[in-house]
Amino acid sequence: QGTIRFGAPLPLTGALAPEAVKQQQGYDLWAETVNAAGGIDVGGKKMKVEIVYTDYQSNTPRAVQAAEKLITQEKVDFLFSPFGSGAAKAASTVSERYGVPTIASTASSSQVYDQGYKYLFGTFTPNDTLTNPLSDIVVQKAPGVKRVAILARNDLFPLAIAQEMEKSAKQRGMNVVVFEKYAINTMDHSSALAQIKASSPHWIFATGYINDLVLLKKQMADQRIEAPVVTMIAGPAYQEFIDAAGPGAENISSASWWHPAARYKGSDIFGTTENYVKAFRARYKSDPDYAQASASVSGALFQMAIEKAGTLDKAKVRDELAAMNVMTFWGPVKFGPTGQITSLEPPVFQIQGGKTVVVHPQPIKQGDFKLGVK
Amino acid sequence: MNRRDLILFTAVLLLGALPLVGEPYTMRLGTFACMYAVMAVSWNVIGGMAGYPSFATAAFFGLGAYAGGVLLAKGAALAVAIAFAGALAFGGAMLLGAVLLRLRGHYFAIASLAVAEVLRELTNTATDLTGGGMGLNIPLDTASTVGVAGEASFFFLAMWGLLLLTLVVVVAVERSKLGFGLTCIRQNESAADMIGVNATLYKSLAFALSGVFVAMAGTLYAGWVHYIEPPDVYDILFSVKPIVMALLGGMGSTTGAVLGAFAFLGIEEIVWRNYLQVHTGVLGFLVVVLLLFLPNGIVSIGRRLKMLGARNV
Amino acid sequence: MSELMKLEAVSRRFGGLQALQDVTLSIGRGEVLGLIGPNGAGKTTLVNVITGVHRASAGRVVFEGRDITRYRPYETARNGIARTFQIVQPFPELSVLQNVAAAALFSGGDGLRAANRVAAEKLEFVGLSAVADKPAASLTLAMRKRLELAKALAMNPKLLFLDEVNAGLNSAEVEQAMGLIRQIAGGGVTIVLIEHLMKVVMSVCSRIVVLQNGALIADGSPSEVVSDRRVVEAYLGKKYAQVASEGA
Amino acid sequence: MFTLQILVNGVVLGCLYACIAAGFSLVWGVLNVINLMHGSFIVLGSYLAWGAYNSLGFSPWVTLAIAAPLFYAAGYLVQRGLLNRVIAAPVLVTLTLTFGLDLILNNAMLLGFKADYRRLILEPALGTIQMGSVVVPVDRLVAMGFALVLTGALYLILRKSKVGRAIIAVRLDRDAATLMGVNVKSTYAAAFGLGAAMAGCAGVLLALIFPISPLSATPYLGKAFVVCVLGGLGSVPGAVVGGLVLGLVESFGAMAFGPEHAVTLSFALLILFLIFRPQGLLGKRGFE
Amino acid sequence: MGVRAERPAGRDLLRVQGLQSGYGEITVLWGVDLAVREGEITALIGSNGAGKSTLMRTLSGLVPARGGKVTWNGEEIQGDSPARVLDLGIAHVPEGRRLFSAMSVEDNLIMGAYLRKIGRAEMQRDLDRIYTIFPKLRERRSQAAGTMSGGEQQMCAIGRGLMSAPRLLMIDELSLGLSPLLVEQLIDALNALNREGLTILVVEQDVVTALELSTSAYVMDTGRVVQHGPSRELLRDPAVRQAYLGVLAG
Ligand SMILES: Nc1ncnc2c1ncn2[C@@H]1O[C@H](COP(=O)(O)OP(=O)(O)OP(=O)(O)O)[C@@H](O)[C@H]1O
Ligand SMILES: Nc1ncnc2c1ncn2[C@@H]1O[C@H](COP(=O)(O)OP(=O)(O)OP(=O)(O)O)[C@@H](O)[C@H]1O
Ligand SMILES: [Mg+2]
Ligand SMILES: [Mg+2]
Repeated sequence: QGTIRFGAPLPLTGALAPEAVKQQQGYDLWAETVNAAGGIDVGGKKMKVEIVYTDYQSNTPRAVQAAEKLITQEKVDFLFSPFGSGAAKAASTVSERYGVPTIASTASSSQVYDQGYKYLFGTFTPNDTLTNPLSDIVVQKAPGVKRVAILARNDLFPLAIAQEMEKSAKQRGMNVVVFEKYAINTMDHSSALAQIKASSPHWIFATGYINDLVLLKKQMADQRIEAPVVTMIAGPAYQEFIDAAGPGAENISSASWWHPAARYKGSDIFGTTENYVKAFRARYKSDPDYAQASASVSGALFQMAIEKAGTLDKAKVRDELAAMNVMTFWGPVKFGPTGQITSLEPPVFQIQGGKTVVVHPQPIKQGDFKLGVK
Repeated sequence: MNRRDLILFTAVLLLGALPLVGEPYTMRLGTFACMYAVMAVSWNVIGGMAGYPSFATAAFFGLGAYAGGVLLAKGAALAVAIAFAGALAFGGAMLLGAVLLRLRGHYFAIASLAVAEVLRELTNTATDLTGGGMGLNIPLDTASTVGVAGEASFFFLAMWGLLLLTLVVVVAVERSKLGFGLTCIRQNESAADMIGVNATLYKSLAFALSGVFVAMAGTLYAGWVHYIEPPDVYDILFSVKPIVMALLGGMGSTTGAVLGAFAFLGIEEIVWRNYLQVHTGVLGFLVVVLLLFLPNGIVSIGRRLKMLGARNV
Repeated sequence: MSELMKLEAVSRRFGGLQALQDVTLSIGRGEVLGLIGPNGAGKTTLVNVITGVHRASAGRVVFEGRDITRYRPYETARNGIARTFQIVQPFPELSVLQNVAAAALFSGGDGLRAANRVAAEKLEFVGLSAVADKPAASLTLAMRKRLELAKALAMNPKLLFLDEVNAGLNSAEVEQAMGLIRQIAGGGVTIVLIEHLMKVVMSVCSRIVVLQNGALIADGSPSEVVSDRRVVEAYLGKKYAQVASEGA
Repeated sequence: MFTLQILVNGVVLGCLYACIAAGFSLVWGVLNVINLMHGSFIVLGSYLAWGAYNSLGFSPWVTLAIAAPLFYAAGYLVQRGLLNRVIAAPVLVTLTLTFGLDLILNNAMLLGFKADYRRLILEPALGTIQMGSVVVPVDRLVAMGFALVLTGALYLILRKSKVGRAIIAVRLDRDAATLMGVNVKSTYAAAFGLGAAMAGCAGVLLALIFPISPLSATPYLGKAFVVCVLGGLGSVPGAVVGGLVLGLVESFGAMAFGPEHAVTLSFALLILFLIFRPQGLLGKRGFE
Repeated sequence: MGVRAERPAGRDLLRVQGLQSGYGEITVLWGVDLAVREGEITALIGSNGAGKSTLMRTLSGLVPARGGKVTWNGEEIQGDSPARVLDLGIAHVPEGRRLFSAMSVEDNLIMGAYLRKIGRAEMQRDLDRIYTIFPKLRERRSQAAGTMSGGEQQMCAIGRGLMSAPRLLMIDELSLGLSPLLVEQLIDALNALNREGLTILVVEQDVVTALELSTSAYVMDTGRVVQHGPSRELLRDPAVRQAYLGVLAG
């Protein structure tokens, strides 16, 4: 009785290494759970799952090479995209060429999907679905907030989301008083912050990866920069951020595509969100964040599609994915015509008392949005 | 044309038959091999012949990738883009060389390194032209015209052709007055000055030659992967690897550079396949071992054996 | 005797140090000029300024009526000015022949084949043919000095600066070297000879100039110069003065 | 007021840069070896501080005293065991060797510490002090102080001590130094050890300020490069001056042209310096 | 003529027996025998490539001996490290000066005293002693040694050798590139030092100078000592005159 091979190119070394760790945790948890349950039911035949990893060294061309290696050399049946929109997009040309169904678990920008590819699917909604609800809450809770300062890492995702934020803010009649980019590997933000401080903003919106945001938060404290609203993406979604930023993180808001506080009753192998979180805790002694969950759900989605198709035939599985309309621990999953998920409503949350508290949407809300960040 | 060059050329020529046998992935490896060979051979002109430790390879590559890439994105023909990138790199290098090459040793090394950094940041911030941090899409649609496997072999053959071109030119330079002059400069620049070598001009030429083909490779590469972003094409490793390859093959020898490139990539691929967690470490280990026990590179193996033989006689 | 080179008030500073001070000098075609002076007087610096290694801080250098003050070394070389280095400067890894061939080629020779022919000649002339194929690094000092000479000659110069070519040679070897110098001069090459071995200077030079602290302090026939009091005090020393007077 | 704040930020940052670069500059200028492991050494120092604080409760100031001899020994051994075999070889060989070694070291750190970011959070936090309208974080001030003391010590060692003079002599002419009775091998090793010790201590200090991760090695290395070219190779005071210049340029540059240009600016500056003043601000000629 | 104090010949300070040495493939010294008597100036002459420098470098431990014996007042020292040899009191002023080019003149001199454990005061005294022998060095004490003229460098090199307070000073190519006046001063200086008890072994190309300076001399050729004896006699020896003086000396 054979196994089903899934290929997963990861940035295990290089700049994105921290992300690779999360992805791998997510995929492994899914694979272990499936195999513990006997495997995937393919037309009545239980087949075990095997995930083949390669390291693409945080380097996009290597990611493409890795994808092709997995498909042609390792003969994987299905593929998980490499991390982020850029690499996912580059690699999608390969999987499309070989007709291998591919799920991107961390690609949000719509340019990835509007290439007219048939075999690419993604679990992240477009970036504006994060910034719009945020803006709505702020407008509603603090009508006085007018001056927005944006500081973005000059890098694909962080920059894209910052630009969305600019749009959302303007649409709601706020004016963006500062919009600065900082270079990758910036080791000091004091000047940018001094400028922001001088513009006395009501809302400070900063994007980047954990290390950037941890450093930023620290230097904000160093310069005693305070504001009614401080939002950071994607740091606060990660437990490391909360640990690293310490008490200074209080009331920092953020948004992401998923949150452990969510309460969905899924028909996937993990079932409810609680179950997933429990399983994750049991395995890794920490709370899952959206990156890990997305990796897990990507596997779960493949599983559902395969079981529905009852075969490993790539085209058939692809059609099942395209037609899919299910509930999962990740939330409702339905892919739009481009392959990007359309059904998801990303939660907005805030760090209160050293914990993340969901403040939106209603069904999974845990507390109210608080103002004032020191 | 000595025996070594003959062997080199026949070997490289034979490589051209790869599309007949290889499937797409082998082709991809082949393309990378040719690309790095171009880089190593080019570097050898400034680094090996003239003795100036240049770290500008990444700068040339990135420049080529973006200069050509932007043109391609705007719909220019591949050939045009490549020619443009080459010309740009050559001109830039001539100008830059005139100033930078007044520096020696480490100072030059760092200056050339900084060039790549500056270019990267400039590319990063020239958002409307290059897409900046968002990367640049190059919808060069060869796949539809020549088909899936066709695309792979197309770019392989293109890169292979570029390697041949590079080799022909570089070997010609080696034999020429220019090559002789560079050797003199490497061994004693002030003495070279004194016998009438126009050091500044010669060095600039060497620098430009070390850039032009790399830039062309950059454009080809951009067209090949359809999507480039600054951190990828200005990657410092593009500067370091060719040097390691040249050292591996044997400093100052064109044959060595090619051998080094192929050997290095072979090792890297094997290590990369077999060690998920520790492949960079293993690679580092191999580099260290090779340097300590084969300091004069692969081409020196033959010589060593000869010497041993001589002793035994 | 027509004038080949003219120095007009040439000066050169190194930071606080005035290495050359208003050196005005005329070098006639075909003469063998001796340039002597205490250590650190500025002899080598003068050569460096003329050949463009250092820029003159002030003054002009005129060669065959052309102002070459701003010429770079390779330009002076191609215009027929050759020099040997006080601290010999071979291309260590190149063979002795290649060393000389390079000189012939880049100083304006036509083609590698021709250059090699010239090189072979010159090696024959300085008597290094035997080691033509050895790497320059393996030569002894005396041989390296002769290699310097061969290189300079291969550029078929009009004006040749010899910076202490005899230093480090024993008397017998100096003998041979002097023979060579005379032959070169005989061939119509103008020579400026920088030397501390007075016996050499006295016997080959038609005229001697003396440099001290960067300034010219004497200029004349050998006999005049060696009997000049200042020269004796600054350079030759009493002992030599005795010997000279005994000799006279 | 605004400019004053920027000025202060720049100066403080500059001292940290100086502390990053001092050891690197020493090894480069003196051994003529570009030690690409320098960045990783610094990161290791940070991990040492992190571990010592969280598991043993040592404050970073105590850890400094441990780090210095520890890293000195490590550097000494690396040099004696590996680099010494190729120290006479061309620049590029030694460079590539350290490149290979760094690959190993960094991979080892990835396995040992995982890639995720850690922070050393002192309890109680050191906080900040307000001077008029200018705010300065205390931890940076302290780090700055230590940085100056460390580089000062290094300077004295090189200038005044026998070892220091021997180190320079060896770098200039090994045979001649041997004739003076200098033991070349151990001198090289000592110099490399000093460099490593500086890196380790820098790491300990920076642990207070920057997130800790194997990935930080590269940016640290980059700064070291720039600083020691600006300041001048092998010149320790040069490292301080270079650091200050870089710190100020980055701070004011970020203000004038926007943060994303700060890096570009510093590298452009580096090229200009190389061309017009290759010996750096305080560098000695002859180190080219 | 040579201004030299006539003193009873001392015992052998350094004795070399059948010394062999070379570089890599090539053998340069094929068994050299010579002795340096305490308190004397001994000269070593011979054509280029004879092996004079190699001999000195072998004695000072820079080049490993491949055979033979070197005894320093009774003790065997072949194969000792340069540091040890220097510590025993043998200083070597190498061919081509080999100064620390980027260091100041004074730092060069101080390096000369590297192995000696002495305080500031004593160091200063020794420096002053050198400066009185070579006043030019005092002027240039802070100039980078590499930028000095050939002659200035030679003075600095000798000064550096003296700074180790040696019992035996070995100088390679004593007068190389020095003006006659300076050579004269240098010779006086060496004689003075010699009167103070310093033993000197000198390689000198100008045979007349060499033989006038020294008490006894050795003639080397292709790695062997071909002749030796009191300098006076060698100076008169027709063979030597023929080989190394040429007609000029006549
Ligand atoms: N690059 C330099 N920087 C500083 N000073 C220099 C430089 N080059 C030469 N000098 C100084 O200029 C003076 C003249 O030096 P130069 O080499 O011309 O003397 P010289 O006449 O050739 O002496 P010698 O006969 O010993 O070779 C010396 O005092 C030397 O120290
Ligand atoms: N480093 C070296 N490597 C190889 N051969 C060498 C080396 N140094 C010297 N030789 C050779 O050894 C022989 C003796 O050289 P050495 O310098 O001892 O002679 P010398 O008597 O000092 O001559 P000179 O009067 O030119 O100084 C020469 O043939 C020389 O080519
Ligand atoms: Mg001179
Ligand atoms: Mg000698």
